[in-house]
Amino acid sequence: MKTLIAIKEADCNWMRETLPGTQPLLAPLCNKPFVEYLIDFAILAGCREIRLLSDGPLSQIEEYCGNGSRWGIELTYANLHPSDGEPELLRKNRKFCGEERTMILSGCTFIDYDKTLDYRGLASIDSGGTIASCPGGSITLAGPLEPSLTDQPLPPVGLTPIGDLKSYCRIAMTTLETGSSRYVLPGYGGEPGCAIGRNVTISKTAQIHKPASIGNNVRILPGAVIGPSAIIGSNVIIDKGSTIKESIILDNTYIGEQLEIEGRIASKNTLIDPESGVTLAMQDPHLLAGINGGATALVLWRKIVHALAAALLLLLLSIPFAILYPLLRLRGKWQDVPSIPNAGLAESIASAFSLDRYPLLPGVLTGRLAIIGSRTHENRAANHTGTDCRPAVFSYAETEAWAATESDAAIVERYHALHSTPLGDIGMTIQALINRIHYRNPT
Amino acid sequence: MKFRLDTQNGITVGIAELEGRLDASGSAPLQKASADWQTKTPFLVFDCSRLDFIDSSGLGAIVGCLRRSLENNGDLRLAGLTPKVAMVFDLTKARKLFSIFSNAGEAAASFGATPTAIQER
Amino acid sequence: MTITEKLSSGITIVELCGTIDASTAPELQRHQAISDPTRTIVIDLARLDFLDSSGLGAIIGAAHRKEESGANMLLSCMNQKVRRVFDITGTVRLFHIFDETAAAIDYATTLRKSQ
Amino acid sequence: MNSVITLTLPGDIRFTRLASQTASNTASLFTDTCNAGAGNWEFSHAFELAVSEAFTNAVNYGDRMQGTRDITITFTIEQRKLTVAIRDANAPFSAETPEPDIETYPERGYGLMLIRTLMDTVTICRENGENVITMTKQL
Repeated sequence: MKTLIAIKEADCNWMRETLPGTQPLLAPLCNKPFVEYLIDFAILAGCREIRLLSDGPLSQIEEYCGNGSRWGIELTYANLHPSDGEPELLRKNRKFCGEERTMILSGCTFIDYDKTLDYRGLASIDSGGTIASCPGGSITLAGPLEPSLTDQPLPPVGLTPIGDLKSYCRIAMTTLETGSSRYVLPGYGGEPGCAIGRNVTISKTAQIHKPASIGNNVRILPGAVIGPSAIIGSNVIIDKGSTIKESIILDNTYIGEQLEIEGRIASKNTLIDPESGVTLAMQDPHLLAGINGGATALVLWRKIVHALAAALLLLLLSIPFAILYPLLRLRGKWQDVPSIPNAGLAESIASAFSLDRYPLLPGVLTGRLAIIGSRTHENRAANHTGTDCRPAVFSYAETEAWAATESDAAIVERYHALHSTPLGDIGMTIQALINRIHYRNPT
Repeated sequence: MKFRLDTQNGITVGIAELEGRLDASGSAPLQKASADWQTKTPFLVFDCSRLDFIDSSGLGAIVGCLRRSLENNGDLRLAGLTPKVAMVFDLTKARKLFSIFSNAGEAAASFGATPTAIQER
Repeated sequence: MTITEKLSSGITIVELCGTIDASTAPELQRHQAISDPTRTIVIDLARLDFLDSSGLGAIIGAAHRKEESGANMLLSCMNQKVRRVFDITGTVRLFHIFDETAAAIDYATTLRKSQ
Repeated sequence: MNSVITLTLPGDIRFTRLASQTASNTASLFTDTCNAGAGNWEFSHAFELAVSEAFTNAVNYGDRMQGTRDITITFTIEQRKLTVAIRDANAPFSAETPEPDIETYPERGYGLMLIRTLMDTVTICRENGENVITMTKQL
C-alpha cells in the first residue's frame, strides 16, 4: 500500500499568523514535527512508499525529512493545485500510485492512533472511499484491495481537526499526557510522561512535574518549576524562579527571571494566549527580563575589568601580531584568518591567538566595545536593539560549541548578557579563545 | 496622561489615565508625574483602558508608584486592563500586587466602599 | 534546448529537452504551440535538465495567456531540480502538475469535453 | 586548499550556460573533495542556478548601456565554504528590486528571490566602478 499525504495552505491559515515562518507540516506537536505523526501512522498501516503533497513550498520539509531512509521508507515530494480533490490527486500521482491500494491523508488533522496496534488491515477493507473524516481533513482509500497481511481486526481510527491555535494546543497537551505509550515521542525518559532531550542542564533546585517534554540544548536555572503539562522546545533557557505550567515554549526562546507562564504559548519574544488568540510581542529581545533594573555601579566596574583584560591581551599578542600581520597582509590572506585551519604555520599561529580580533582590542580601552558580549564582526546589528546588547570583541556565543546558528547564538548571548559578572567575563573570554581554536580545528 | 481628583466617596482619589505605550521611554515621565500626584493623595487609580503596550520597564514604574502609595498608607489600583497589558501582569506575577477593576469608576468607588481593607494593608 | 512536439488524442504534447536559461528562453516563447493562447497543451519536462527564472518566466507568461483565452497548460514529469525552481518561487500553485504524461493527456481531454 | 578559480566571459547572453555549467562543476568538485557524498545534487544545482541568474542579471543590465563589458566570475574554495563573486563594469545595478508579488504571478523578477533562497549569504555592492554580487554557501 502507498500513502499520499496532502496538505493545503488554506488548511492552516491560522498557523501563519501565530507561528510565522513555520511550515505547517513541521509545526511541533510535543517536540515532534506534525508530519512525523502522519508518517508513523502510514508506516503502521503497512506503507513503505509515501509522497508528501502541498500547494505551498516544500523545500523546508524536504530538508528535514530527506528521502525517508531514516524511517526505512521511500519518501517523495510533489505539488498540488489549491483546487485539487481526491480524484485529481490520484490522477496527478498516477505513476506513483500505480495499480496499488493508496491511502490519502488530507488536511490539517491529527490521527489518534496507537503504535502498539496493527493498522495493516486498511489495505484489505472494502469500505470504499473515506474511512474517517472531520472538518478540514479525512482518510481516504482508493485503488484495488490487497490481500491482508494480518488477521487482527482493524482498530478504530479517529481524527481531530487542527483548525486553530486552541485545538493545536489541546492536541499537543493530549499527546503529552498520553505520552510514549501510544506515540513515538522524542527524548530520553526512564518513566512515562517525562522525556528529556540532549544537552539539557537542570539545576538541582529546579522542579519538574510530570507530564513534561524537554527538547535539546535546554538550560533550566535554580528555582524554576516546569510542569505539570509543559512542553519545552530546543535551545531554550528558563531563568531563575520562573514557572511554566500547561504551556508550550517553542524553540529558541529565553524566559526571563521570576515569570509565570500558565496556559500560554511562548515563541521567541512573543507570548500567545491560545484561548483568546491575543498575542503580545515584547520589545526586549527576550521575553521580559523581570522587573528589576540593573545596577549602574556594575557598569563602571565592568568597563574597568574589560579594559584591563584588553590591555593584557594587547600586550601579550603584540609580538605575534607585529610579526604575522604584515606577513599575512602581503599574502592577501589576512581577511581569511578565522576561516583557514592549518593552512600554514603563520596562519595557524594567527588563528590560534585569535589575531583577527586584535585590531578590535583598542576599542575596549576607549570603552566603545566590551571584551566579551554580543558579536560585532557580523552584520547582526539589526537583531540587537535591546539594552542588554553589548558589542564586543568576542561573543558569548563563541564559548559554546553548539551555538552554531544565528538563533542559537542569540540565545546564548542574551542569557550571558543578563547573568555575567565582570570577573566571570574574563573566564568567558578565555573560554571563547580556547573554543575558537577547537571550532576551527575539529580534529 | 490625564489626571483628575475624585472626591465622590468621601475620600480623595487620584485617577490617572495612561495612554499608548509604556516602555523605557514612557516610564520616566510617569515616575515624575506620580511623585507629583503623591503629594495630592496616596489613593490612586490608573485607568489602563487606553494603554496599548507595557514592557518590563513600564511595569517597574507602576510597581514603583504602588510602593510609594503603600508607604503613604494609600494604595494604587488598576482599571480597564486590555488583554495584552493583562498578559504582562499575569506573566510577571505582578497581578498579585494589585487590585484590578474593570473600569476606573469601580476602582475609585472601591476606596470608599472598603476603608477597612485599606487599613489592613 | 530542443523542443519536440507530439500529438496524442488530439492534445499537443511539447517535450522540452536540455537546458532553459536566458539564452534559450526566447526560443521557447516563440514556439508555436506554446505561444498560441487558444491551444491546450501538455508540457513534458522529463528530459529537462535545467531551468532558471528566465525559462520559468516564459512558461508562466504563456500559461497566463492561455488561461485568459480559456485554454490550459499542464505540466508533467517534473524532476527534482526543476521542481525546486517552481517550489522556491511559489509558482507551483499556478499549475496542474502530473507525474505521468498519459495522466496529463487524460485530464486535458476531460477539460476539453467540459468546455 | 584555499583555491581560487577565475573565469572571464564576454557579457553576452550566449555564455550564460558556460558560466552556470562551470559553477555546477566547480561545486561538485568542491563537494567531492569535502567527501560530502556524490548524491549532493542540491549543492551544485544551487550554484548552477544562482550563477545563471546572476550572470543573466549582469548581462541584462549591461544591455541598457551601449557595449556590454566582460563579466568576471571568481570561485573561492575554502574548507567547508564555497564563494562565488560575479563582477561587471556595467551600469549600476539596484539591489532594491522588490520581491515579486506572488499573488499575481509575474513573468519576471524571480532571479534574486531564487539566489537569496539558495545561498547562505548574498551581498550586492558597487566596488571600484563595478557591480559585485558575492554569494556563499556552506556545506
